[in-house]
Amino acid sequence: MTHVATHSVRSVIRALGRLWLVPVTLVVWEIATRSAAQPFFPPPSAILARMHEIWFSGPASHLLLTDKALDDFGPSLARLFGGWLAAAALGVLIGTAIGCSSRLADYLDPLIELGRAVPPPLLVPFFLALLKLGTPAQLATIVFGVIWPILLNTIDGTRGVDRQHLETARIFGFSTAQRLRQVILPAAMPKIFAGLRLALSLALILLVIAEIFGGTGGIGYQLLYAQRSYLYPDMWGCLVMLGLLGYLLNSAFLLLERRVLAWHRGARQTN
Amino acid sequence: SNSETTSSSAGGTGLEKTTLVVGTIPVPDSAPLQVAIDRGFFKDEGLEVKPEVVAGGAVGVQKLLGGSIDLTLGAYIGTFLAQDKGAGKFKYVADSYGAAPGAFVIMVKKDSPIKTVADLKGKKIAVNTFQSVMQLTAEVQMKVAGVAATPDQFVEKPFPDMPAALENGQVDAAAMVEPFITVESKAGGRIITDEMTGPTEDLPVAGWFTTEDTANKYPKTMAAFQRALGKAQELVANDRKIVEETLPKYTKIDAATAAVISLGSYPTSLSETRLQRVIDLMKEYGYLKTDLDAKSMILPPPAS
Amino acid sequence: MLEITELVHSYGSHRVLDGVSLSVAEGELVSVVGPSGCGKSTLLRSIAGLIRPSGGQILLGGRPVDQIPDNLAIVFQDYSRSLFPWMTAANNVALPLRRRGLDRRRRREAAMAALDQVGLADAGGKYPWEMSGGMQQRVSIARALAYRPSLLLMDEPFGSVDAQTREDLEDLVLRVCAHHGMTILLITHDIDESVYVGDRVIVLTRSPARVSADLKVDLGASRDQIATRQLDEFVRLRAEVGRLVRGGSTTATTVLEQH
Amino acid sequence: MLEITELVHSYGSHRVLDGVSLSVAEGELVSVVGPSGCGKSTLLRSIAGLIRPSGGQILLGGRPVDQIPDNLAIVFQDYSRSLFPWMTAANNVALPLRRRGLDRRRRREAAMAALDQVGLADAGGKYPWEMSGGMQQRVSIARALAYRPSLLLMDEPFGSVDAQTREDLEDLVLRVCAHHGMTILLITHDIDESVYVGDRVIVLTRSPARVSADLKVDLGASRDQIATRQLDEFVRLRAEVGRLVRGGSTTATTVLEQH
Amino acid sequence: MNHVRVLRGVVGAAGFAVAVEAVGLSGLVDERFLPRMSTILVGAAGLIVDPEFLADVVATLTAWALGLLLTVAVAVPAGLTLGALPAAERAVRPLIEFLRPIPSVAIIPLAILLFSDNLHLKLAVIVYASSWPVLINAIYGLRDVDPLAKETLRGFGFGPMSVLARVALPSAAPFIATGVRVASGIAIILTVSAELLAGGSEGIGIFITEAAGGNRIDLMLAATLWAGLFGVLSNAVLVAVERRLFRWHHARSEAAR
Ligand SMILES: Nc1ncnc2c1ncn2[C@@H]1O[C@H](COP(=O)(O)OP(=O)(O)OP(=O)(O)O)[C@@H](O)[C@H]1O
Ligand SMILES: Nc1ncnc2c1ncn2[C@@H]1O[C@H](COP(=O)(O)OP(=O)(O)OP(=O)(O)O)[C@@H](O)[C@H]1O
Ligand SMILES: [Mg+2]
Ligand SMILES: [Mg+2]
Repeated sequence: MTHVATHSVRSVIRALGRLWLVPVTLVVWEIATRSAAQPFFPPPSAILARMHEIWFSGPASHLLLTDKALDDFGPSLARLFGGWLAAAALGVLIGTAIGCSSRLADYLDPLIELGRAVPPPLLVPFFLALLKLGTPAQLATIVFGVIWPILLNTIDGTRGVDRQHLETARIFGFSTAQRLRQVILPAAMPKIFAGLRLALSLALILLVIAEIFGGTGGIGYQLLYAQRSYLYPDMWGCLVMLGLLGYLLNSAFLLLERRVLAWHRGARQTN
Repeated sequence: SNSETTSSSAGGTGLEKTTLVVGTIPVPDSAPLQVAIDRGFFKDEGLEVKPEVVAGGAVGVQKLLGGSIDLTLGAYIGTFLAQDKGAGKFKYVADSYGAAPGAFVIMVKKDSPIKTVADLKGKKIAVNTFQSVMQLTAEVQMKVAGVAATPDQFVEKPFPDMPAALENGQVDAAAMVEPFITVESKAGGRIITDEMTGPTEDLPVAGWFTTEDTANKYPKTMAAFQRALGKAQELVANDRKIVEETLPKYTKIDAATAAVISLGSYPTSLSETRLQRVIDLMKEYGYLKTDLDAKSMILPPPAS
Repeated sequence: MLEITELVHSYGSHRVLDGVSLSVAEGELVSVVGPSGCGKSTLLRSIAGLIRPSGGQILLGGRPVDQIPDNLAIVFQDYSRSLFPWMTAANNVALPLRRRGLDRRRRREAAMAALDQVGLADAGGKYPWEMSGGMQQRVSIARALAYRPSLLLMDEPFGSVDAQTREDLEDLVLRVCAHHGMTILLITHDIDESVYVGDRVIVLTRSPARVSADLKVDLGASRDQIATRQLDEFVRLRAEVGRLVRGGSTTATTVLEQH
Repeated sequence: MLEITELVHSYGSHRVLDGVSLSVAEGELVSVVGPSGCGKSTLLRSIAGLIRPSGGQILLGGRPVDQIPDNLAIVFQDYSRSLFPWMTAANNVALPLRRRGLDRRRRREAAMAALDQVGLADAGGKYPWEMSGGMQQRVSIARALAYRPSLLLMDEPFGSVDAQTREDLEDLVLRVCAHHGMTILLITHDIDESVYVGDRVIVLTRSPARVSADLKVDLGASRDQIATRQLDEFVRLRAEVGRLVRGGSTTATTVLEQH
Repeated sequence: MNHVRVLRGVVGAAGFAVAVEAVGLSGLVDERFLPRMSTILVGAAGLIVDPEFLADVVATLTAWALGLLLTVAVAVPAGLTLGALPAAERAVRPLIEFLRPIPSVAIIPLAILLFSDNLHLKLAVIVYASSWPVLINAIYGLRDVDPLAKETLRGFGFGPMSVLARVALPSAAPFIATGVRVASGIAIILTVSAELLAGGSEGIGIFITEAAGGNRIDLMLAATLWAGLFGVLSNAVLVAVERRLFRWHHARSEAAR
């Protein structure tokens, strides 16, 4: 028991050691904003106080979250994950297909390049026009916005599979499914993960855009409302909240990555 | 500021600054500016005016504060809000656009069950910007009809998206301006009410403003701007044809549409009492916390 | 079983195979020797259908090879790049067995048995990058053997193991070949080995490669590391192959023995 | 020059080197043989400072190895991965010469000369992936030789080349070693080779590795592929090393010769 | 070979256009909200001869190109540093992960306050948003470098900087280049977004704002289509550069297909 305790104490200390830059940044930020004394750049203490008021002054039974927090984050996060997962599935699927068939790549390349140069906010109205309801249109916006890094990295990853691995698979007569599942995807996985990680925080951004342009709730809506009302601490509160969410999502993602890519870390380590 | 500041040498007019970057919005509100440019009114005053599109009043405020523009078109409500929240101190230099019948309306789609303003209770209403003149006047009309508006029944939507939002049921009603009123009417949309009737009749909507600092620093330049724009405002106020001709030059509204749309009014002077009406309404509806003084936010026109 | 006629291959303008003809009968083990860079691996890749030769014909079981033949296994020269680093050794060996319709448990058993045969009974749970070069090479041999192909192509399969293990592996291959009736083409640089394991030894010339000799090895079916290597015939053949590899001309006997 | 005492290394809980002690004098060429997977490459990496051993001491020129020593070159066992695919063979060889302060032209000349020595005079413009296994291996040998290190570590450097080339390379290494006074540690699986090139042969035991024998090779300084291999001493040593690698005990003579 | 690829690309794009046109003809979507493909194409063709639009295009492309250059200049060294020093990467990771999800709609208003020059503003938001893919791909690319290749050079006594420059960078370069291509798409989006959200005097985004004010959805889409076409073109250029620079990379993996 004590052993476990010391162990966890040690890991907490190690985690804190990794976060040293956070307090430093906060202090610098506080000093800078206080000395600038601009209403647009409130000091972090004011922002945090405002965030506490809006989201974190709820009952302990709700983990201190206020009803507003539950309203703001619940549906937003659901949309975020929905969009991200759909983009991941589509991006990996299409990316693998394109990576494996240069002919398909030739046909689709211009469309992909065209698509990813189109600002998603411009497309929101058309998704709305096409998909009517709010949520599917928001999902479509997120998927459309975040799929590109996944797609391009998947294409790159599947194209870069060591030729001898593919030859080995062909020699032993792997079926297409096996080849994909056992060879191409694992080999491309490190690159796909880079894409997924990029897409995750991009999904937060797109969520905000989708909420701003299409919906009536969530953090994006809060952000816009605060902007329109010149409520700068509120607006910054939304930004900080987005940053925190991004950090948490990314940390969770890295845990997943550590598991899935354990072999890769082993194979690529140097002493 | 990125506009060049020249000393009194320029043209011998004694202006502190001969180039002004002015934020505009490609809507009928800013027609007088374009007219003044086209007819050389600014040039006559020794001024060069460079119009720059801003995406909305809030952006105008930020660009003023950031120093990338010298003046901007902006709705009174937004500016008052910004000053109230301490974003900065602003001064209106000239009036531009005011309410007129048929120019600001609430619409529903063809087969909507909503018939009267009272039916809007609890319904989703699209406004182009939160806390804007469109929202305030909608709230006023609802109150007149005896129903209370709640903040969360308003949805922010750019005007061009409103017809689609009405069509596919994202919103039940939309507070619209031209040319979208015409577009929606053609598709069978119905006008529930004019937003600018009763307490809001003839309400000032938008004007040209700058920061207090700029106004104090370049008094002669501002006066020159006021004189030039005043001439254009005078022309436009009396002849709708001029607006119809000008619109296609700086917006993508074509001549045919320009000929049929309902325009607001182009007031020829900044009136303290008129602006005070806006402030009072905003206070009544909880938009403002502090007492704003209309007088202090007006740069008096030059003694001619 | 395998019939190659006038095979020609060029990489760009660089001709590598210059009319190679040879044939391998069912169940035969044929060693191929030749100078470094002469085109042995290229020949093997052509047989496996991994590259499309520029000219000539390869018939396998009477049918031209235009795609990857069924029931084929290869031990690549560059073994370290042919193992999947995301799988343990056991899984690397077990994976191809899916095609044999074995269930999970049987695949695992077969993989462990094959690893045991190459002396890696304990290393089944290791990842390739946790193994020494020789161990990786043996995993890839185990993978090929466990698969029980009808045609086995091996490209310098024993280059990275010690002398003792090498002999054990040679005998293992001979046993498996005999027992399961596999046909084997084995590329090697070890002249003794080419004679010891081969039913025939094919010698390729310096690049661009042609067949310079095709020697029958008359050492009987069962071989023994000590006894066989002491036979006069073995010594004679070894010397003969050695001379041929060094670019000498064939003697009268070997010319007679060529088909 | 190189003094290793009681070197111990474990990967995780898996002990690989179990107290290896050996010393190499300046200008000496020491062959290391041992079963596959016993820890030879691990030993070599420790000497090169690429891994930090778990215990024991390595002194190089009297100083402990705690980082990568100067004036060192390595020929890795996995040569194909140690060549840079974005460079031609010539550039691969020339790259380390930057450390020698040579200008571009001189680097290129030295690289071409080294490639010529390993029989790749024509292949300087080829990329590694355009070369056969044996050619890649020779490029990495050329790279190490061109660098003229004072300590050269070679991990099975001749495993992928044909018999003739192998002999040529052995003689090349002997020549270069003698001419430039390099100290060389050469890991090999070829017992004949270990005796032929070595001033001493060190035999390691099965994993975890210890030194089971340290044999002095008394064949004189100049060796000849045909004459030397026919010497009685050569034949005796070869048999001795062979027996040791196969796990036999040392004979009285070798025990005497151990320090 | 090359014109086969172009031909196929044209076929793919044409197929898409035909499909969208068919959807438009079927009456599935209201033409008021999503104009027919043919209308958009005609509009797009008309824009080529519109000198005002051409000036907008020049402004947008200038900002985009400068922004992408700056992004590469900033993010590649940063990515290499973080990739090479895992401890540094761990330390700044909270900051990076905190900053990455901040959307452009929030950044742009702040940038307006900080930059009085429109071009500087655009460059700032472009660099902010497009650096991430380059940075992340650089970090992941460096992790994927074969340790034996690094050890080879270390063995010859090269220091960490040399190993980084001569081994890690070249072998991660193709993946970093993919990051640059992702970034180039994001940069176009951000240029247009900055113009949409912050305004200005010239730019495709300004054109779109104006078209929106006049309810010219067809022109909005036509301009958007042009933005997309520039995306296609810039990508083609980048791919051509990659093919030249990373021939070794493609030759090694492509032969098997
Ligand atoms: N992908 C390629 N592109 C261009 N040339 C190649 C390619 N692969 C091999 N070559 C050339 O073809 C020739 C034969 O190569 P191959 O690998 O078949 O030789 P090998 O007989 O297997 O040699 P080794 O015994 O050294 O492995 C070599 O000269 C090599 O340079
Ligand atoms: N990175 C690693 N992680 C874990 N174990 C390893 C690692 N590298 C090597 N080993 C283990 O260490 C032992 C010795 O490996 P090493 O590569 O030193 O052997 P070797 O003598 O060079 O063998 P070979 O002759 O086959 O190349 C092996 O059992 C191997 O499984
Ligand atoms: Mg070969
Ligand atoms: Mg080894």
